[in-house]
Amino acid sequence: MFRFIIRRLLITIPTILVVISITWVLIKLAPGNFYSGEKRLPAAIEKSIREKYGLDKPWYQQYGKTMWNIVRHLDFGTSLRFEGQSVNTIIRRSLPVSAAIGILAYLLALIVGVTIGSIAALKQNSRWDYTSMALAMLGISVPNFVLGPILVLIFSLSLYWLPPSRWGGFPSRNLILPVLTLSAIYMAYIARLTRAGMLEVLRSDYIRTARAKGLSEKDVLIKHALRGGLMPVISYTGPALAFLLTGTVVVERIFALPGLGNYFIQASLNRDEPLIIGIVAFISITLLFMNLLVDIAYAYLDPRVRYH
Amino acid sequence: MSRINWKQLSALVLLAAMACTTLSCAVASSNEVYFGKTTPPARNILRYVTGEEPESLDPAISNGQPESRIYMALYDGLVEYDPKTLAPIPALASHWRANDDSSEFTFYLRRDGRWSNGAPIDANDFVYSFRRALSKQLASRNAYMAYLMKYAQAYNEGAVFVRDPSNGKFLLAKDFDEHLPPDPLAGSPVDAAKGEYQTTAEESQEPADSAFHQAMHTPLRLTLPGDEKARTKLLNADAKIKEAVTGKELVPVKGEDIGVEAIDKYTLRISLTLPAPFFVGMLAHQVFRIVPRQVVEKYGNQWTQPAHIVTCGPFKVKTWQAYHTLVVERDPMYWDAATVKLDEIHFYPMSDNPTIMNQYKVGEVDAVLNHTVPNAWLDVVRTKKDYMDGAEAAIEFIIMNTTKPPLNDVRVRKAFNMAIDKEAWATWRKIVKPLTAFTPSGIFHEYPQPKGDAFNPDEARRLLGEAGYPVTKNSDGSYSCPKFPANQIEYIYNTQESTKNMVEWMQAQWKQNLGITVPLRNMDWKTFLTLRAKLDYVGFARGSWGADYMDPFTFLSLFYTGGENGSGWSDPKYISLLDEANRTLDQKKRYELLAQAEAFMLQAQPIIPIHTASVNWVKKPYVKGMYPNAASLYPWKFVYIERDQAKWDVGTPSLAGGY
Amino acid sequence: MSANGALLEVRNLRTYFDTEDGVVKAVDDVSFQLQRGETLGIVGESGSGKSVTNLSIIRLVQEPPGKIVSGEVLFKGEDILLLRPAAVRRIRGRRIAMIFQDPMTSLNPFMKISRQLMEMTQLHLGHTKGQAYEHAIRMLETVGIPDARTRADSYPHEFSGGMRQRVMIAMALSCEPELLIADEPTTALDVTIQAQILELIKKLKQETGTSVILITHDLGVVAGMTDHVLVMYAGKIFEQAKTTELFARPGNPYTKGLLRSVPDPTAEQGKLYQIPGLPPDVAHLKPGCPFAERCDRVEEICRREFPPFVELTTDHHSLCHFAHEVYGG
Amino acid sequence: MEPENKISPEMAVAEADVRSEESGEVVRGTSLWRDAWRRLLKNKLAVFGLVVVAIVTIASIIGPTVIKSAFGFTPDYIPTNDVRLIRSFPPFTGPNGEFSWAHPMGTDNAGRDQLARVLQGGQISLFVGIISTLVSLIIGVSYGAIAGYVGGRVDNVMMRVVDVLYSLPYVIVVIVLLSMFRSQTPRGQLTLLFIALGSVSWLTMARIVRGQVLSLKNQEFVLAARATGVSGPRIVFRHIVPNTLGPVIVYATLTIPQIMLTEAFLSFLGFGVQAPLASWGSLAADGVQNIAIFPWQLIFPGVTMALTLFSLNFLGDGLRDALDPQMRTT
Amino acid sequence: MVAETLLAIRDLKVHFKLGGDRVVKAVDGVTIDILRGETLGLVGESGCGKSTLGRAVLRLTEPTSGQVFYRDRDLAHLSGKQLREQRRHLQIIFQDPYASLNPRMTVGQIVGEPLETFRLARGREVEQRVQELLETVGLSKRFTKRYPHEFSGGQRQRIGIARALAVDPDFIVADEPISALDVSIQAQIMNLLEKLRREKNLTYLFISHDLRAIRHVSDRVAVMYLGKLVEIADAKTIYQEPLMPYTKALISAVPVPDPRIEATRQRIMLEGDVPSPINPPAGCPFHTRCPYAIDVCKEVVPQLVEIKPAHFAACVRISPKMPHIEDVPPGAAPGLE
Repeated sequence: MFRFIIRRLLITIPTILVVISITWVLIKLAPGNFYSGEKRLPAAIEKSIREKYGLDKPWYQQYGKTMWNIVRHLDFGTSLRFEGQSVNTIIRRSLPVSAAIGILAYLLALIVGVTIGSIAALKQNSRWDYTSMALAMLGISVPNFVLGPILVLIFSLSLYWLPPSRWGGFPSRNLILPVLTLSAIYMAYIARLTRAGMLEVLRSDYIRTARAKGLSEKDVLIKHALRGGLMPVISYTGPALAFLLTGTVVVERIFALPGLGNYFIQASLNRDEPLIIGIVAFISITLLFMNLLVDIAYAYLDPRVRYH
Repeated sequence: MSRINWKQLSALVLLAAMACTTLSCAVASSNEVYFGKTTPPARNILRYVTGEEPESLDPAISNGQPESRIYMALYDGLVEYDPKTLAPIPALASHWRANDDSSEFTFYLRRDGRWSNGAPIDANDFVYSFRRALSKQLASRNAYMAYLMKYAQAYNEGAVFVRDPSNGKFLLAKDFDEHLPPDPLAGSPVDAAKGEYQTTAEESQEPADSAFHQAMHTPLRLTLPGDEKARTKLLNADAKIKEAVTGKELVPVKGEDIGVEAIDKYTLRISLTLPAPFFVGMLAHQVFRIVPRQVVEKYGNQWTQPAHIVTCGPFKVKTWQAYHTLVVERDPMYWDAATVKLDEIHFYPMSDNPTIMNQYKVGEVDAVLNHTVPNAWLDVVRTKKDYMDGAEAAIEFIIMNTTKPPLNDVRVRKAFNMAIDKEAWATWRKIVKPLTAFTPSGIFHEYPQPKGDAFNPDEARRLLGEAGYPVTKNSDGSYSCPKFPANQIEYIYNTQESTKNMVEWMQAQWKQNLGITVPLRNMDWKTFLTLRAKLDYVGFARGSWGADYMDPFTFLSLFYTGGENGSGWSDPKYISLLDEANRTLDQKKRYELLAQAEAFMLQAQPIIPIHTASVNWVKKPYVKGMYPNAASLYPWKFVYIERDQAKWDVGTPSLAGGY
Repeated sequence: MSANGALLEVRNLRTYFDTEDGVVKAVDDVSFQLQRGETLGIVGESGSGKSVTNLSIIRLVQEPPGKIVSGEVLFKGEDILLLRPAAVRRIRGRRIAMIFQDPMTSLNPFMKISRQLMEMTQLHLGHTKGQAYEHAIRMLETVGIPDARTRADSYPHEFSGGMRQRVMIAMALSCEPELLIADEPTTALDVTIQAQILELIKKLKQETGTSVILITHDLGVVAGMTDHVLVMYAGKIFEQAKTTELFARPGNPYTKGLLRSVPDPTAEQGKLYQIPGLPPDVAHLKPGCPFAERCDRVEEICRREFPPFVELTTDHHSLCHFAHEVYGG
Repeated sequence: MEPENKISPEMAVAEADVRSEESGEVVRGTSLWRDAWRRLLKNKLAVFGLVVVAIVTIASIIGPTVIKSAFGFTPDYIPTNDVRLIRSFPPFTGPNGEFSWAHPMGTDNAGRDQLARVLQGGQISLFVGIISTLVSLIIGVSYGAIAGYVGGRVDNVMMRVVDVLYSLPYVIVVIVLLSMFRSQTPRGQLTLLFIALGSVSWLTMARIVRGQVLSLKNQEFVLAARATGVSGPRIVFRHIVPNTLGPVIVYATLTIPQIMLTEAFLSFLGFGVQAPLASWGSLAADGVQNIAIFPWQLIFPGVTMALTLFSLNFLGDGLRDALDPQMRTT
Repeated sequence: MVAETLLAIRDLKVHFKLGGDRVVKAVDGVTIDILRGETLGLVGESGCGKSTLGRAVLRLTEPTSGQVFYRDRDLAHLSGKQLREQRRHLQIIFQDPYASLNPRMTVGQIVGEPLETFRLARGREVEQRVQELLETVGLSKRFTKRYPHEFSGGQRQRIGIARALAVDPDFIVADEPISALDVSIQAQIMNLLEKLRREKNLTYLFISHDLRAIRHVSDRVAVMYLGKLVEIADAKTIYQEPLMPYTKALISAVPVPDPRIEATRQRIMLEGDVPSPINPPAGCPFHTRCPYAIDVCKEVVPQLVEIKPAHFAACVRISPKMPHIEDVPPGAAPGLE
């Protein structure tokens, strides 16, 4: 297990460097600069700016410097758009926001999704099953940029119960709507995955054994079926959580949250090279790390995998 | 297998839809005087939405509007904008004098100016800040705003003087350039200008006539590019200069050469290259606001971090949470602290208009930035008493690529211009004024704005025919122009809801009046800017511009280029007309010359004017001291929360009268 | 207690499955009884209804699509089919225990062996954790798991197939049930392991006096293990007899064919007898004898009329129009 | 002797079946597809989905033409000659607030008929969804199948590539793609959009297929194919890939909504379909802006889109069940 | 009668690398000749490597070392293309009638594919040939358009056989072809295979764990244990007079469908399970369970020795002079002398 983790971590490093390199190339290929504006800058000022940020150097020097700083010092440099703000600081500042929303949304999705999915599986082909699956599909079919504003319309603009947007710290009432909006689709996916996983497990021989033992349906479900039935959800958790943690652009935008996703989309549109690279690197590290974590969790939860 | 009654499902969907309908109708039909809640905040705080996240708190760095509003809270300059008219009003300079032709200004600073750390402000702070803003190392995107100051551009560009080592004399510009406008300061040497200033009693001591001042009044020196490659190229192109430069010494232009001088602690003199009557008006711009030398030098680019920052405006930084809130609080050190009424301002960076409006409606913010009310909401919001609109010093237009067919033919350009019914457009857009010229209507009152071609579809079709693209009328009354290569042109614009409505509208007009469907193409802002700047498009591109300062030249200067304006159009005649206007001291005459230039440009039609924009935002009635002025800039010290409901603003506050 | 003192009496049991193809009569009018201490073999090919019969006895048929349509399952005179679910659960595992075919999948892969065993006694005998653990170890030792104490905390996948089946047996016998239903307990195992497991069941049965229902398709297993045999085909009991009697004088053509089609390693080899054709589609049974299509002594009446359940001796019945002829010939 | 007795016992099976076939007593589907179709029709939800998708598709295709001939306006018709008409009218409302059949879904901000726009949006959305899903299907299935089948180091490298692509900044990829390959025509733009969307959505598909292939490639029928000398590519695409159909279909039906949503998000950023064309996503994104004032601008495209995706999901689930050959064995 | 050797397997090894240093020696040095026209039964318990051996012979699993000679060509070292050519002559039938047929292909496609691969037929010929093949294995020729799921296990197995026969092979590996079938169907398939062998002069390697079936179909039987062959003899001999203790136990464990015999039969009960092939015991692989094991067995790897004419066994405790282990004095290992 330990060797497995080490090996995976070692593979992760070149992967991330490749991601960073491709991102770097993409940014160089994308038209426009962080400083371009409606009125074209005088050539001399443009030149000064390029000199100031080292953009006048040959590409290999720029690339080399970027990579060296990252490899050597884990330093992604300073944002171009936000003068004097280091990328590391920006990530450190915005991550908690995205993480709070993301983790809460995922927890909510997990609790509701697993409950709905289990009920649907237990009462397969009943009214319960159809209703919950219809709800789940609704969750998948309604885009979050529609769901969010509808929730805002109902709970903020009509009922004046909850603030319509903005970050209010943790915990606060401001979290409720974005978390609901964000979790809807994950809830739906988890419900479906749980249902499918549970159905498969419920058909398995060992559940029959558990019933033959005389266990009640509740015990059969909780003690015997749930663990196996949740395995698909576990493997889904890795990428889902990574994306949730690192922010979802739409929700952060609708609710004006100072999260990583918001930064990322703005950085992309602003061609803020160090910031883009920093966030991309962070996202890919998180993604790969989460996947590793899920594999470890998988191994922990499934003894059959653990000893391989 | 399925025993579900799928009627239940459809019922579910319908129910959801109906719930939405009812709720939203309930919201829309609310019959209130104001848009949303009008409970004033508990504390004496203004919560204002600034737009995009500020790039930096350093006033020299950013050229954005959101930042400029924040800088107005944090930094003072020599002058401040009048909250209604935007004319310069005294700030750190209590008063000022100009010489006869408005090419040299002397500012008398107030003696009680202080930094937020208590240090006094004096003239040297200005000298330092101006030099810093213009330095190549800072690479400020605003530096061009200060180019009027003598040698400022040369310094900013890293140029060099040419000095004869034998006699120490500098080569002069006039010897090498016949078209050079006359040098106003050199024409009035200091010796001959005794009594240049009418000193008041307070300033009884005549400021010493320094060597620097003398130097400012010597003829303009020749400057050459500091970059060797560029210089060699230039020298090779001009044998005369090359010969003159040979054997001479190249002296880099230094910050000390810029035409700004601290005569004494509280007197500042600024010398310009050209006469510029509007110069004082420009001085309220962020690039002229001052920064604290000690702090900047100590912390480098980290000096704006909340832990280090020292400011000089009515407010100082309290906390700063990026993409969330910048809290500024009243600065007791501020010289005019007595006027400041708010305890704090919370600047919220938000950019999604409906989100902002929602926030406003529920009363979580008190005022929002310009252009926030979505077009479709106007029907509802415009009837409310907290809706602000007014003339704006900004225009919307279409740029055409004049270098590529078919739009390299002026007849075609004119035809497309005449095919748009701008009156109808303005009626639909509700809050804008139709425009046929390149300067906004109703902003520069004495300016004899020329008129461009009016809506004339018949003439448009005739012109197109003349250019070789005959327009034929179909049996159903519509038109078609089969020869026109509509598929090879495009109309590029950046992604924005209101812009999308506009380009669709224009497309419909052209289709209706010319029978030509121009493909639309939207793209992200930076891509759009790049394509337009590189003329990497065929056809039309969106254009818009808001005034940097209150003079028509801020608009006309967009084409004061060698063609790097998105259209590829440039004409020496236009440039010389503008030059001549800027040399002219008489304001009326100057305006006439500017108008001539504008008319000349409109004849060439590199652009299609669309409208003069309008200020368009909302503020709660209890927010007083904010006015819908032409640039949506607010000197925050005049803003306050009025708790007496009787004194609330009911409707747009008047821009006339005092404040 | 039922009148004749049988431990289990099944009367006219019918279990049907509702499938896309129609109603599958998996168990159709099955009756038999099991005496205390006896071993009953149920033989049949796949789809003959032997497993469903036994799942029906402890009401473990998945519902839907399955449904016990009618019948009685008298366990010591009490009809299990009429009990409340909680009461059935008290019988399951406690008084009637089951072992399933595939030991690889019948144990919960996520749970330690010890916990799976402890669950039984904690649930039914009210054991404390400690008691249950000790009991589990004892049971594992009983079924011949070496190093039971150290291996009890392993997970099922760490055990071989034979060991897992031993665990299953240990689990089934934990509460000393009165009836053990072993559903193809050795099919997935190798011969040498099969021999071990069968020997173990025999031994434990002798020690505890538990009655056993042994479901299998292997006539060899039945021959060695059982006192009575039921032969099932297409959801019906085709023949029932004492084991020795059945092998010596089968009274049904199907049984006869089945016996002849198994190669006997001890006998001289010739061409193997084969029952032609395929087992019938239970969802679409034609009138008449379900075996008629494959039967080598089929006559007109077989295709037309459903055969009677003929009593050959008091202990020997056969579902055939010509039972006597087959029995005699 | 009866003629049956002449048949050798080996042939008896065949004979029995032939007999039953001739007597017409055993009715069995002759093809997997027909069988699947039959079972699909038994699934009410799937049929509901199928009907809705069919109705929406047909309406989208012919709707705009019908409206044009009935009322004379097209989805992009802005009545610029009468500014009074350039307003967002509620459903069934005429210019003076009277009842009118002209705009059953009302009009948008520019006075364009919403019904026509929703239908035309349907053309685009369904087209974008289906074509991009196909693109992602083709790339993802081939890639995943090859990685899974070849295995070993190749698999490792190919999966690392997927990891890398997963982490790439999607927005920037699209910006670069769309700016490097420009096209003036709306159709060219649309094609680019398909490529952009498809090329980023195949990753998960590739992973799913790879997983499936890994478990399938040691199945006996694959060994059998190898044993009969079938070449590698043929084994992959003829034997293995068709058997990944179940999960692939389910994921594909989940991909369609995702792609439609991504397209809407791209429109939201300015990379989507070009105005005045619209997709459901862009219509909904526009409508959301005015939800509090002109709710019909969101409700009609939103509900149509949700209903269609809803139905597609049911259809996908139904297809999966219907096409799963194992469902047959009881 | 000296029969011709069709397939000569020489010291064939198949080792699978697991993670780390662990190696599964699934097949560990197997040498045997398969004679033309015979059915060689290969019997052993699960995990003994018999299926791997069958697949390695056809190179469906890559052998680690060793040779497989067919018509003087070493199959184990042929290139991909040459190997595919040879596949014409060597075929396989699988255990699981559900997993061995591609559920997405029709019977016609399944059976016709080898014909097309080897260009043995074209166009309508394929169809015709497929129909012939189906009839050969006792299926209706009308079945060509049907899919595997429409068939029962026995019918599917017939389809599998038809596919193997399509290329007209010399040699077929029958890998547990009857294990998954019902009792009544097993007999049908065994009879069919026997009939085909007679008619088409086929040679079988018949792999099974079912000793009764092996006994019935085989001419010779090879017993495998933990990757090694431990006994080879003709079918009748091996049942009546097994020499190797493992074979004895194996045969005694088979239940006999006769209650009278069962009631009286003495069984040799083996202790425990087959050891894991990952770390097989040193010396004789069977020593851990062998009732006759002595210390020598833990060290010496016994070789297959012709104990009796045409009867090979691998046990150090017996020798041609002392073939019956019961007669060997305790502690003696005559095989070593």
